Amino acid sequence: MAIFSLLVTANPHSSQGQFSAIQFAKTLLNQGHELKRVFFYADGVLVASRINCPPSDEYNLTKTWAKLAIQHDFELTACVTVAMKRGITNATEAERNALTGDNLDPAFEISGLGQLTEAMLESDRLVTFG
Amino acid sequence: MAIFSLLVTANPHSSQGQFSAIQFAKTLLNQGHELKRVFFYADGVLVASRINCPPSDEYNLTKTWAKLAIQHDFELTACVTVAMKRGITNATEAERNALTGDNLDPAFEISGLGQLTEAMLESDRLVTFG
Amino acid sequence: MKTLYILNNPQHFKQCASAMTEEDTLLLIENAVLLADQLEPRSNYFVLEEDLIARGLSNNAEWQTKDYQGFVQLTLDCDKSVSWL
Amino acid sequence: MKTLYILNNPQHFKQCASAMTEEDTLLLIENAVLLADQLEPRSNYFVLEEDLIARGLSNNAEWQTKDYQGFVQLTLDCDKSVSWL
Amino acid sequence: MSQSLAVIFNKAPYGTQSGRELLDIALMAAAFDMNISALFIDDGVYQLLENQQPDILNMKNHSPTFKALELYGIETVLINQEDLSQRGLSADQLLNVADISPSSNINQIISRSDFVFML
Amino acid sequence: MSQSLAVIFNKAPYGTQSGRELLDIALMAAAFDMNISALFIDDGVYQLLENQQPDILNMKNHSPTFKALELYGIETVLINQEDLSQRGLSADQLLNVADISPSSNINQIISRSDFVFML
Repeated sequence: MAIFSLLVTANPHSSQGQFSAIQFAKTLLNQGHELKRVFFYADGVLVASRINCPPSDEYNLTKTWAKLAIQHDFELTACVTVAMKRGITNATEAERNALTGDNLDPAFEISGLGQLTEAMLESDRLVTFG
Repeated sequence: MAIFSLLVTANPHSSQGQFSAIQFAKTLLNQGHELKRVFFYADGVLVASRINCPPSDEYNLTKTWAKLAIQHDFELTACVTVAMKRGITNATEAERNALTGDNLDPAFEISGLGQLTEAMLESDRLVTFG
Repeated sequence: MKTLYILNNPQHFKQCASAMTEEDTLLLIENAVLLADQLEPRSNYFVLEEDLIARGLSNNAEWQTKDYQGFVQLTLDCDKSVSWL
Repeated sequence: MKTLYILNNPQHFKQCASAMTEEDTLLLIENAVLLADQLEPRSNYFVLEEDLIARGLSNNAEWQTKDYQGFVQLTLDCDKSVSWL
Repeated sequence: MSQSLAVIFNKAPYGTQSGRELLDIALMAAAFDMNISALFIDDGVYQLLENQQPDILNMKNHSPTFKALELYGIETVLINQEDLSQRGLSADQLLNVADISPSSNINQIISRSDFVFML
Repeated sequence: MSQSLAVIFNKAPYGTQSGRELLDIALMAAAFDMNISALFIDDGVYQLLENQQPDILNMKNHSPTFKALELYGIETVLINQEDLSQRGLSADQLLNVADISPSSNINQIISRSDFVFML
């Protein structure tokens, strides 16, 4: 059994990459492999907002990642620099930057790019979805 | 002198279209033309978040649109359906959808696609930036 | 109807050009300005000067240029504009 | 190093293919599965079945298919994967 | 005379999700009594394939909504003949909502419309 | 032996803003003592043009940051020869940070690296 990490850079709202990444994650977990971390970068971080509100008959990517991560105990990490730029922030960062509000889903965390490098070095396979 | 409206669908974080649209808006206003409305659609609505926080040495597109609109009295309208899907919401819509937070910049408003059609019919020129 | 075609994606040039008639005008903006080094100039083809300068390409193009003032004027000189995405 | 190339954008096929060696594998996913109707199949080329089905193209391809289970296995059979964006 | 709008679908579905959002513009404009044409060119011809099943990847299938075009009074729905045959597709693989038309005809509609949108 | 990473710049600057974010990955990985190669191919060769002035459109000029590559110990910085000449560009128009290299060499580095990123 292998340890995977994923790098997800796909825009959740206008491309397919996040759907593909979720399908890939579910499949590898079903096969008994381990998922260490999903690192969100570039427009991929947009999925980490808890106030994303798709029409009720459409899939909620944010909630799906959250549920899957809790169920299988892996990390959902959004890169802080690109997240802040894109209006994705937690309460701590919001306060530090004097922003009036925050929107990070509690299943996600914001951290530095070092978490991507660590995932690369500590996983058997890293697969990118862009 | 002519009346313009703009349709802006470009992702503010990963493409150039919003920069182009602002430059176009500034130029037409300098020439004495009128700007009626900028309608944001698709990933274009992402610019309407007041908690977008680019690095301090980078241009803040949200604040630039806001300042320009107040100075020249034109409307910044984000399409409600595509905005909600992308996690852009005001207090009213947040409450209606039981969301824990809102992020719409006060210079922007959320409204229906009818505002685009109205802009088309009531302007001399409509120019799209995608 | 005299149409201004605004192209920002170099990969869509062929699509866009094939929809144009002879009375139409083409303006290359954003990354599509890169095409000005690779394609033959034409009398109804223009390239946006600020986007050339932004990319360090200001001296290369043999194409006719328009600045943003000219861009606004083109949208008025034509009956409508089509942003080819 | 035996590499799995994962291609999701049909417009980048040529770029991607020219970086590949003979021991490498190509998997078409997302909109790149459209290429399976237009290009010759090869022994080291695969197309993702779920993406064909999603688009109503399941009966067309002469290419070898992989489902998601096969996709995960390919990433393990190769030494690394490159998502060509 | 009412204003006319052409919406041009030129991208395949699902890889980019612009199809659905472009369709919504057409339906809204139709409600304003604009004269609408829906044009399918290049990889946009894949939007009209029958038997799409994106639900197996948890994506919403928006192709049935193309059947609503007629309901909304949108009668000009054209698919580019050359682009179809270049992709090895034939009429019987398509939803029965569009007429097959040569480029020249489609280009004329683009030229004559007051507004033209792509996404 | 330390792990190796190749980052491939294949898009022109500003139209898409991926260049800067890809560069940040390379600089971070260098800080982790990974063995980095920065490769410029296709329209990515425009990333290295001198005299970029995106500030006239209020965009940040990230091209000076490419000069930081050496500072971070990234010594393998290659630009594709064929892609340069196909675009009518010559070495004296470029920032002095990259070596001009044939495709075969660049492909070998992609093949040998433990990780390869594009954006």
